[in-house]
Amino acid sequence: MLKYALKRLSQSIVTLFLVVTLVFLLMRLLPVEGYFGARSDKLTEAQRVAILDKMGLLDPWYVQVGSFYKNLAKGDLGTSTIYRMDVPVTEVIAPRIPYSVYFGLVATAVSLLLGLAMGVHMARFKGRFWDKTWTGYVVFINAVPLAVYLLFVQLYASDLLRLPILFDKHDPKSWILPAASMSLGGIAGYAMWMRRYMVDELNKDYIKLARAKGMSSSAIMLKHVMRNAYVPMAQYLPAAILATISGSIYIESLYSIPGMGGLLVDVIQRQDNPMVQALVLIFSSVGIVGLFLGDVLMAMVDPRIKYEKCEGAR
Amino acid sequence: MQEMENLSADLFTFAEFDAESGERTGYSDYSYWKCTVRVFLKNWVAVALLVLLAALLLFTFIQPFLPAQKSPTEIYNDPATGMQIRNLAPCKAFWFGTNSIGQDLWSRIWSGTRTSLLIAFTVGVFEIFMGIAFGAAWGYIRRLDRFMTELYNVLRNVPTVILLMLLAYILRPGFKTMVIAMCTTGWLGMALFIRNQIVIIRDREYNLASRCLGTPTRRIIMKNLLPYLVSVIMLQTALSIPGTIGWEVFLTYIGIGLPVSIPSLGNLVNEGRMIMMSPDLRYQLIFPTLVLSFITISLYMLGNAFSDASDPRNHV
Amino acid sequence: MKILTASLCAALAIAAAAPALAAPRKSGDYYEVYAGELDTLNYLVSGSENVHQLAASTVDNLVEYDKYGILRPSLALSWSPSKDGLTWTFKLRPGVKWFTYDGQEYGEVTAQDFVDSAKYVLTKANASQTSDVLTGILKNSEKFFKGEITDFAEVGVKAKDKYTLEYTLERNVPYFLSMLTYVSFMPVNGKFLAYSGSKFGTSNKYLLYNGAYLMTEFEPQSSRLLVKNEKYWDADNVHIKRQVFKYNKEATTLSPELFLRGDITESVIPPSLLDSWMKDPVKKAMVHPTMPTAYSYFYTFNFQPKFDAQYEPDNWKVVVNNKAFREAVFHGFDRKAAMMTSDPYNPAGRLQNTITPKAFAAADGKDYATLGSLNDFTKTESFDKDLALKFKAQALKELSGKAHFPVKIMMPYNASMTEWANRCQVVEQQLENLLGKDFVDVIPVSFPATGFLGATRRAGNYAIQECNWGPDYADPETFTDPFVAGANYNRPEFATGYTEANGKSRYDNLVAAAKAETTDMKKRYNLFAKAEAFLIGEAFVIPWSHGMAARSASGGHVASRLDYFASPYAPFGVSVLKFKGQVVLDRPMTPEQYDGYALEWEKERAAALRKVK
Amino acid sequence: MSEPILSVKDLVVKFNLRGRVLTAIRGTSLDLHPGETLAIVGESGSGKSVFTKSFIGMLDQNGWIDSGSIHFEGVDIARFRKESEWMRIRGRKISMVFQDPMTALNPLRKIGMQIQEAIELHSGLSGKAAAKEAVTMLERVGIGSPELRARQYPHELSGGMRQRVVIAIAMACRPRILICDEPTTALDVTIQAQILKLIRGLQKDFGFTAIYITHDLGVVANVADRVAVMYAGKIVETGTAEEVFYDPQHPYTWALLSSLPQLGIKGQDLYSISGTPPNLFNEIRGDAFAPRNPRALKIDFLHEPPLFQVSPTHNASTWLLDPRSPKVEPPAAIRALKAKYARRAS
Repeated sequence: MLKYALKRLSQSIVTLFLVVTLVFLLMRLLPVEGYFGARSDKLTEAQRVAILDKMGLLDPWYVQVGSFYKNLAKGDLGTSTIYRMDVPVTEVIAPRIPYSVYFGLVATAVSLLLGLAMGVHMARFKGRFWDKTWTGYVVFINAVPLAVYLLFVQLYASDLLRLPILFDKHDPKSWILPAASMSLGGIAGYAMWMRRYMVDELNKDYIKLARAKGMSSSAIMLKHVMRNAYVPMAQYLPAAILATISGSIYIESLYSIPGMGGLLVDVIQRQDNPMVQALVLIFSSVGIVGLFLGDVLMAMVDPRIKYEKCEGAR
Repeated sequence: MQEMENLSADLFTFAEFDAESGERTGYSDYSYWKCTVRVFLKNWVAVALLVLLAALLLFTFIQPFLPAQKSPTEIYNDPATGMQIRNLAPCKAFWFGTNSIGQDLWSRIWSGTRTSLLIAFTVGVFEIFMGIAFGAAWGYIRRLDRFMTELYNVLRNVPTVILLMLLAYILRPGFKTMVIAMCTTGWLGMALFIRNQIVIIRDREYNLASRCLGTPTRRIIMKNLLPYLVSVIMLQTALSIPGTIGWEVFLTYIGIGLPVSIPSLGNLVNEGRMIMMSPDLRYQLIFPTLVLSFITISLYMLGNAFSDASDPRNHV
Repeated sequence: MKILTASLCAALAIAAAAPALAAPRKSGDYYEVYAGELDTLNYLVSGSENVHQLAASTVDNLVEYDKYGILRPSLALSWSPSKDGLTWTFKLRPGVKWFTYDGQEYGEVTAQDFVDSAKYVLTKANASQTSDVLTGILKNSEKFFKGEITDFAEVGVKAKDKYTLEYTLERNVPYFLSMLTYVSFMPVNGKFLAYSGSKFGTSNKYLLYNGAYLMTEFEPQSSRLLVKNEKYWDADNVHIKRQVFKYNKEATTLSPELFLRGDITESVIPPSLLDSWMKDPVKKAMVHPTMPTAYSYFYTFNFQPKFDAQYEPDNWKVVVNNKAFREAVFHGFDRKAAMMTSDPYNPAGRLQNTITPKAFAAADGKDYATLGSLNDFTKTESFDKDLALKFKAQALKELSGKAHFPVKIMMPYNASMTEWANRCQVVEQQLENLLGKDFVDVIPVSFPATGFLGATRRAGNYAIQECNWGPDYADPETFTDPFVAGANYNRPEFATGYTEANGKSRYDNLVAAAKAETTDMKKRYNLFAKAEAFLIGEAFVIPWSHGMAARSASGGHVASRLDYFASPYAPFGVSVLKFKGQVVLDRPMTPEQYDGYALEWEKERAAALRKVK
Repeated sequence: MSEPILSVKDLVVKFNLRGRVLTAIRGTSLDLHPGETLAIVGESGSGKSVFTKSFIGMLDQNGWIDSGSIHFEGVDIARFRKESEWMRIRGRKISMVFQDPMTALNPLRKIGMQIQEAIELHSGLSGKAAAKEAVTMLERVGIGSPELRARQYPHELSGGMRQRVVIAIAMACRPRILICDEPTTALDVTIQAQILKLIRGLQKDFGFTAIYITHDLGVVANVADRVAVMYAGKIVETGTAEEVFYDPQHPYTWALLSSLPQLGIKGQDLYSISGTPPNLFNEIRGDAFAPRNPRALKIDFLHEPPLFQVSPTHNASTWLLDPRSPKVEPPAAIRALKAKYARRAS
């Protein structure tokens, strides 16, 4: 196990290094115009040079890459250049993490709970009324653009339920709508996958044997089908949870939640290189850790999988 | 028994044996595609959606040639005042009303659907090509696996938003940029999917047998593997089209979509979003959203219905 | 279906809520939902208007504009220039204190604070985006910035004693006082600056306040709170106790609704929404236009085209040098139709016929825009169908054989600005319909918001483009900057047939002559007016419109409970962003009220101006 | 002869496949006697599995018993509609062993648990007692170190071992009838014999009645007291193993036996039945085997043959047994069999 984990870890670090370097270089391809901000029009040439120099953009690219990794080794992610000028990147990101973690966890918990229940319900009544009803919900969520239905939820739910329209950390009532909106998509997603895995399992031979030995349908669902259907879900779960934590662009911007969602888009738009690099580092690590945890979790819940077999691609 | 006694003696003579007829009574009328179509046709919801979708597609493309159609980009002025006919609710002259500068929403929606579908199809075709080429090589040629997997891991972990935005900055926003940007990122998923499918069936007995007989790799991929994959590929493509449209809406939302002067579903939905606070203007959001949702739902349902139908296990 | 039912419910809910919203939620406080976050609080470095707005509320300048746009003392009690106009001495108001964010006294505002601030701005490593305001004005400042001299004592800013500040200028700058209202001339406490180091301005705790408000809370991307500083030297004139800002990325989409619910004090009503507000009598009573600003918008002809071959730059070079062609477009451009995309209810009110806006400057009681031949343009609308067609015929005749038609006119726009994109479509259609598709072929081309100007105007990558310019100081000279040789607008120095004996273009010579006149303001202004009239008369540019009040980035209409006429008015600097004197009304201002106040204000202003004379 | 333990009368089972109705069992009768071992043979698709599944109510969701009766312990279980009714029979009175032991066990649950589950369901034991019983069961089906095995997962066991586990599960409640659906097809030849021996041993100890479903005549010869030959959803011939093997009457039985390699005559091509079984979607007229029978009579295409009794235990449904039919000689291989039997009998 340890050997396997170490091997996976070293692989992940190589991947991470390649990703961050690639993004670093890509960012250097952006037009310099983006670094001058609102007053770019009136700047003199000398000012332009001074601004680029302060951002360290005048060095050859390999020097820039080198100093980035040198600082990174010292644990220094640099300071934001545009988004929050001169503020250390970690200071910009750190206060946002709790919000994202909180909403991410709540949303994941709610969507898992309701989504799995819905998926089980659908598989149980496959082809019948409830299956069709919930399928309708899943299709609706997938078909109507996120940007549209979330706005509707925000406007009318806040009005009908007398809830605040914007998030305010001091007002517990204002936590409800964003967490609920964040779960809507997750519920549909989990329900759909759960249903599919359940149906797959239902067609397997061991279900026949379980029936032949006289188990009731509900006992079979509970003790065999559901348990087994969770296994393929387990693999994607950590990544999915981490993805939720890294935030939902739409919801956080709709409700003004100061989380991580949309931060990446913001800083790319503003061409704040150190922020972009730090976020890519974080998001990629999170993604890679998620995959890793997924594999480990899968190996833990599925006795058929030996750690040795996990290596390589999926 | 009574009856039996009355049978004519002639019946108790040998019949002519026809070896063919023995085959005929069996399952020999089975044809994969015929059966797929038959099973598919049984699903009336899917058939209805297919007909509606086909009608919509057809209509999208013939709409500009129909009589009494307005231009999607022309700004209509009131002949009396010379002012733009802005934000006019649906009426006889403008079936879906006009937008904030007096353009005809009806023709804009169809023109937008055309644009969006064109992007989605182009990207979809590209994804299939790249996905199959890379996915098949990746899955079948073991030596490539390590390299491709690492490449995949790296590319997958570069946030898609970064690639898309970067391309949008380097190139100008527009149809070409949109297609290029989505092609660069979209095929990865398809390639991985194909690769996984191929790994699953690669070592099945009939393929091992083929390999033992010395069949070239390319031929095995083309003849043994791909036909099996047709149905899953169709499903992926059907799902990739709404996916691409979804990305288009998202890109428009973060400000790097198509320019407003080119109507597209993403643009129309985004424009509509801004005014959805106003109930009397909401038609500007509802119409494009309906079209968009319909396309998504029907492709999604059709993809699933087709993959069900093409699954040999569902054939008799 | 869901959407339909939802919208029905919403309609009912809004209808039910309508009577309740007129009542103010918390009278006296100001609430805003904003989308543009502060990237820094460092007012000495940032060029962003969001930051300037904050600085205007929290840090005072030597002088400030009052609500009629008249300069009056602020941190300086009095000032006097030397005879040659090169040395200015300021006597500071004693006893003004620096405060920390939580209201603790930190120290006194002294003359040295202005020296420290200038040094900070002019230090290259700080990469100030506003250092150009000082360089070229303060003596030796440019040399110091470039590192040619290292002793800051040689730069023209000195603290004679604790309350006496002296600026020495590079050249005679008649408008120097007006420049002092800009952020680069704000003071900074040297001790605090040294203590903060690179953290200065990174949060509300790393900032000192000597202005009307203290920023007591600042949570980026979430909220900020400005509270009135009760110990402010001019506290009596500060009426709003708190400014509460909530961040929302979709602020423009949400704020009309939030305003209706009474959650915020003011909301821009974007053009796309305006119709539906105007149709509803309750809402209509809340919408009024915003105050005009001195920002100037105009369309320029590019004389050094560097665009893609597919848009035929060589052909463009030929036609743009033909005056009749330019005139055809100049008179063929329906400015009102174009303005409809921004302000459909009062498009004519937004138009201006000169580059320099009306009421920006005056010589001897005469508005600058009416001086000399500039008055001809001010009086007449440039859009004239018959003239346009006449010039078209002339251009066709003159250019036959030299250029081919239709002329491709490449017109870039910023893809993220819906109104601009719409406008390009309107302009395209209008020009092509009027002048004929056989004559012009307008091709709108979209570019992404990031690096927009770098890719288009600055690179010469356009044929005709909508451009704008905001004044840097209160003198018409500021409006010549975009057009003189070396500027990167439309480069009229490349126009053929306008070069004079000294090798310079006629316009450059006209401007140089005006700049040289620093004592007789009337003469100076007349000379600038002559240069501007030349620019317009030769149809190098098409003047179009003025901007609208700072706090409303787009469109020309707001629903608001603020009284604009109570706050400082200024064409330049940050005074206009101040909340000093501002009040929050009990009810949204009605259009009738607005018109009434506007008339009253104009009368009072005229009287005030006369009094200053 | 004793009273039958299970009696099937004119059973018709139909399926609904995507809108079309398929008749899988076309009115078949069968008596099962206590303690005997019956083998049902036939090609794949002949309906053997469906036939036996209808005894424990495990037809797929789209299938149903259209008419006919199945009497078991005095009840017509063909009338059962509710799951709870079946619960009293399934696993407890009639159990089933499946073809593929590789997939018949839940891969994610320990073996002991899977047996224990069955025990808890029917025997009233629970918890530790049931677990202990499970270990006993494992031992009983010939698995060494049963305590260790009980804690293992299916993938850790070989195919033969797994089949033993499946049998242990089926036997857990001492059923009266055990249906073995091709229990050895998926196993190695060496293991096959062990499993058959195991079932026979268990049968001796527990005294249940066994039904084997198989297309492997070798298995039949090994274990069966009685044989039923099934073709196209109908039993065409029943009899004791000896009767069916050495004196087959139905042309289909002939064909089936002729295709056994060990019966082939040296120098002759191996016999194989031409054609394919009929499509059960179509209406079948006359003898279903007629189109594939080179010596079919004209009547075979028109009328369904009745059941002719050859001996008290031997029935066959073929017109050849009608006195009016011409005398038809069975194929050479069958004649050789008969001769062998006659020699042995004398």
